[in-house]
Amino acid sequence: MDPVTIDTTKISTIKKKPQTALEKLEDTGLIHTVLSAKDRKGLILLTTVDQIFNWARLSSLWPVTSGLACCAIEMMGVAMAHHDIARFGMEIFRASPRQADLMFVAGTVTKRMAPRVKQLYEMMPEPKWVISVGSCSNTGGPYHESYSVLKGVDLIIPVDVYIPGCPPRPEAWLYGVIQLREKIKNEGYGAKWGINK
Amino acid sequence: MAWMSKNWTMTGIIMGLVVTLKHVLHIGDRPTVTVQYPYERMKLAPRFRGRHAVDEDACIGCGICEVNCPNSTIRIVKYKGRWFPELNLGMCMFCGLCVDACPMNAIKMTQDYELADYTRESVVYGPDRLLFKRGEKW
Amino acid sequence: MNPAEELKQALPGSVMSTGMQVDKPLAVIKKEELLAAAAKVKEMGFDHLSVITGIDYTDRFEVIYNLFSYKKKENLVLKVILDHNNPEVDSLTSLWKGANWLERETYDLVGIKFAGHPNLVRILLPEGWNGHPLRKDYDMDTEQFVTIGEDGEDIVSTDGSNLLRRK
Amino acid sequence: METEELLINMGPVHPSTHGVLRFKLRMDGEIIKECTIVLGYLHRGTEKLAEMKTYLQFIPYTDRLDYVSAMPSNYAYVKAVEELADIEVPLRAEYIRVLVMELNRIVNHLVAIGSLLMDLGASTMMMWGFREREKALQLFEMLCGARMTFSYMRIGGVREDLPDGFIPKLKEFIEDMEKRIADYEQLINNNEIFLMRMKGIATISAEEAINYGMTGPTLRGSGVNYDIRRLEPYSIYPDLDFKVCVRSEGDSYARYIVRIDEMRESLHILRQLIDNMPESSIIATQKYGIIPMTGAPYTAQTYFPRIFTPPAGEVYSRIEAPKGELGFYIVSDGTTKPYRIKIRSPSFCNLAAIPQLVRGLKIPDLIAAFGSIDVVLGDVDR
Amino acid sequence: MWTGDTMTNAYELIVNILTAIGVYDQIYNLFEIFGMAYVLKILIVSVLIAVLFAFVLVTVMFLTWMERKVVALVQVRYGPMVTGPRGLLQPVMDGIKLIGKEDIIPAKADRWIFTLAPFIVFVPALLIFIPIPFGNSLIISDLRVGLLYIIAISAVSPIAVLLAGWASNNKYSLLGAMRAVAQDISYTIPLALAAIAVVIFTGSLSTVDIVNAQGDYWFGIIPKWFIFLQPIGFVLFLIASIAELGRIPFDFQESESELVAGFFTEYSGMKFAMFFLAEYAHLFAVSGIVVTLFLGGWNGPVIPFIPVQITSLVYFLIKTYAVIFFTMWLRDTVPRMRIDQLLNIGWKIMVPLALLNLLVAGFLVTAGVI
Repeated sequence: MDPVTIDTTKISTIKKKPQTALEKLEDTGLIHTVLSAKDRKGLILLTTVDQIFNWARLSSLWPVTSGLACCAIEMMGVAMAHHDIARFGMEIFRASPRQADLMFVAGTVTKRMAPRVKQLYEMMPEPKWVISVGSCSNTGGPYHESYSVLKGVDLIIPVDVYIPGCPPRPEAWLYGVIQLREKIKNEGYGAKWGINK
Repeated sequence: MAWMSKNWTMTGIIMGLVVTLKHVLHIGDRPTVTVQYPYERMKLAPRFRGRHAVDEDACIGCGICEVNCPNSTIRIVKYKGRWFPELNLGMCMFCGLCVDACPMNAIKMTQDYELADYTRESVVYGPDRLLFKRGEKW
Repeated sequence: MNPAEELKQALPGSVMSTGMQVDKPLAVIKKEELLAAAAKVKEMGFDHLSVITGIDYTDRFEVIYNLFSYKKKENLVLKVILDHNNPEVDSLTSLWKGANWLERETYDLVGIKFAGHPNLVRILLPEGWNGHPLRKDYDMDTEQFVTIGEDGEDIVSTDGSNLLRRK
Repeated sequence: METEELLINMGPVHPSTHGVLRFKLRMDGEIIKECTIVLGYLHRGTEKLAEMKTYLQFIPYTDRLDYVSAMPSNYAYVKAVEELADIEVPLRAEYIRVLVMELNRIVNHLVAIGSLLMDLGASTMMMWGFREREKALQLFEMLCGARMTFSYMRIGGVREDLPDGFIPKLKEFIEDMEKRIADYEQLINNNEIFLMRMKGIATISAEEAINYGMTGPTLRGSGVNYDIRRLEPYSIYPDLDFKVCVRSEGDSYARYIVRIDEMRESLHILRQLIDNMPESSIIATQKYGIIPMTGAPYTAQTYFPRIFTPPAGEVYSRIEAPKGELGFYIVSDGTTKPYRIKIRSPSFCNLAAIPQLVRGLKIPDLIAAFGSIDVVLGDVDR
Repeated sequence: MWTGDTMTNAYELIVNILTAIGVYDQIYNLFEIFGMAYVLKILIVSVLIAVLFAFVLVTVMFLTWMERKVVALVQVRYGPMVTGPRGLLQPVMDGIKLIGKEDIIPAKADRWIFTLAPFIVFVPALLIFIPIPFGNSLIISDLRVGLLYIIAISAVSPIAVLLAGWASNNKYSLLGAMRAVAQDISYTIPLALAAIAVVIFTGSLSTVDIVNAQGDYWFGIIPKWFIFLQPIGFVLFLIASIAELGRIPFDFQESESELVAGFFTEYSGMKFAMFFLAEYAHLFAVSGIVVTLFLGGWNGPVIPFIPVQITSLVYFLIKTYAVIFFTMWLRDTVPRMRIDQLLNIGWKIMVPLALLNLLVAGFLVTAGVI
């Protein structure tokens, strides 16, 4: 019935645990910025500030507590013991958007909710990032034919990382977070404010 | 004054403190359960429904998966002169109906879940990223 | 004797017909007599109003009440047939408090009016939404957007320029 | 003393509204004088979408109604269609269905209790609850490949048979769960602060609860001995031995205790199912199935009815979901797509009683009462 | 000899050390030439205060890390791991990030008060450390009214909280601030009463005197800590100080699931960080006071060949961290109370009990039992 064997070990390559001090430092996110800052054009004065600030930012992304639908339950799952988003310093879910850096748009954005999501995003202080989680907020997903669902949250706010899945399993979620960390590493200090792009 | 009749010896709280302390010290089969994701992974079940893969030889481009998909995630597109499905994973709900419907058993679901990407367009998986050859290790 | 027959015997004038809906007794009630029939049914012991369903049959509307009795462990289905032009029926909120939201939902999505309802406003969609989605003639092509007004209430319009991001 | 009223708007984005719900509170100081609930921030139009999908394509959508307990939603829909088309389901399929539903009931109650305690400020309980939930989800993943949105039931049976090694893992889970429930009880059941917050708060009498159409643990907490599994038995529940958990107080604490007891009962049911699991096919073939390819194994995939047309008719079928009575009203006009599907969701009807429950209480009580009702917004707004 | 018992504060300790090395006289003469000997004293004290504040800030950062790790331990997970070894750099990163955040002042907020409030919270949180004896002679200033000073200074923070809640022009903030003030006021009374019971035994408000009074042993084994003389006082003081700190089970001012983030809902960036730091500085200070009053302060068995300043500091820190661990452990175990229940307990149980405790203490001392 099923003659095709798909070798899954090749897909999910397990990242080696850092051994040497250099690897450990790179793992935290500092070294990479030091190396890559040279290639980037930008204000020279800001580059050292860049490294420190980017490292700080990617190390302490505090998400805002805003679950919308199904994915919100998996968001709890990510924060809970088995997956423990706290390892990345992200367990401080701030209920007030004023103190948050990151918004997970976790679930269906309905027409009625859309202006609220936008308002929530606007309330967050710069620099801020958005991860769109799950099919519903990526494109409307299962409900994209519906009369009351917005077809993708990127129609109203800029999205940095899209995580497919319905809902994505917590590891996929963490992979998305790691992708965002990679993105922040390579940003300029003022990238979010339009200077030093 | 109902609160006056309550138990003020606080045995309930002390019991609670004891059970949390048991967890702190890992007494009696209460280990730390965290799987440190980038370095360790949970064992995935063989039936896990992740990203799709299409058997290049078996797929006949009939479009039955396209018809059976509940939310029109699948589109049949031309690739290398033949017709193959293209999947918008940003829209897919990973229900597995396309796998059930395929008359040739050509469409499968792999255990790949690391799909996050930076743009909306890059989560649309065309045949170039979906196809595999039978017998070939993926 | 099943409860639908019983109801017909008690109120012969208001029950149009009786029958079975799969395994549940069904009584079709005249729409003017619904409140009286429902009061009688509640007296008979049907204390749990399970669900109110409104259906658009393009030529008529039907409202279906599924009831259950905790005492007798019996089911009963009441059905009212309404005119398509002006669907209106008496509200059952005076008998069951739970009917309040169920009727509001039916009003919101199917557009059936309930006379005597204390607060018949939309419940799931914002006030001002154009059309009732579960009607067969609902226009699915016109996108409607919601924005927040000064006082925090929703404003519905077909113009999404305030909301959508300029590309 | 004359005081000015304070209008407070809680939600739609608020940490303790379990999603997107909005309370409009008219307050006198910290006392709630009137609570108005605004719904619809998650209204996704599932009932309209159902009219555009075939009977089979709608199954994944039922997962997303009550996303904490998707299996009962799956089952309620499938059961309604089976009643409509008069399909007889093989015994093994029924056993597997009940098994996954009871497992899902445990998961649901873990989430309910966890988020209730989280709202009260004790995050530890939630962590522990989700630890066990994760183990149950691994079982689900073994079975159907997904963690939350299973789309596992099929009309006439289930999608796949139990995999190898499922039963031993399930047994392990049951053993583990017994111990963990004891831990939860030790942590919180007698905690004085918890009792102060929960006992005598948001009390509702049996008559009122029935009048509001409340069902599930919320109704049983008020002393009504009512469980559809017992009163209108469906599937294989008549053959199973279980107790309906009832408390008479009708307050938040009673509703919490009913949930804890129900988890124990579910474990008891799971044990019976494991012991009596019969051998047979897992999907009905007598009416709507197609002839399998020669030599192909006997799975849902080969017996998949691609075009399924039930006879014209109407049916209302309901089950005891973890949150209460979950019903599907299906109108078929004899085509491949349903004419109308109405979902009677337990959360929607239970939530309607909140304004009555919290009048005269304080904001913290509102949170405790709301948590003890256990509402999922996907189920409320549909 | 610079390890003598004659020194009462850290300034004298420094002077003694410098004298012992033999450089103090030269430095003193240098300043004496310009007739500015007092500048030297100011200089030394300023350095000491700077060292103290630096120590407090580092401790506070460590405490945020510790809090997250203790929660993780209870909840069978790891907590911060990626940033630095075992996540130790996490608080530093949080701090740097918060400095770099946009500072939002809401349009309808009262600009000046909104900006001022975090400072009014933050400064007393540091000032409170002035009379806390970290070790034998490791104290900035041994005020004769030390205890009164501590209680007075800690009573400033409710004002700032109220300012913050009012200036934010947000209903959640206002409710949170009101709750915080009501709570602080009603728990300062049992707190002060429980502390006064200790003062009755020592006859002095000076923290150093209180610690010295606990230096002896009964029967040579049991230390003469006031926890054994004042068990009820200790429990009252601990509960009241947790309530003053506003930690679970008494965290109404913040109560995330009710009031979003309480009185600092509208604060972002560095101002928010100040509230955050002040909270943990307070935690450290209050734990220190609990140790000073009831757990024998820096007293402990004398170890030969190690200067008593160092051993006493170690004893003090061990005891303080034990108290801090207890508050964290309690936080992870119990749910939150309700504000009216809290006030009920405060006024109807804690205050009468504290008064009774005071009466008993007074009777014991007057009767000469102890």
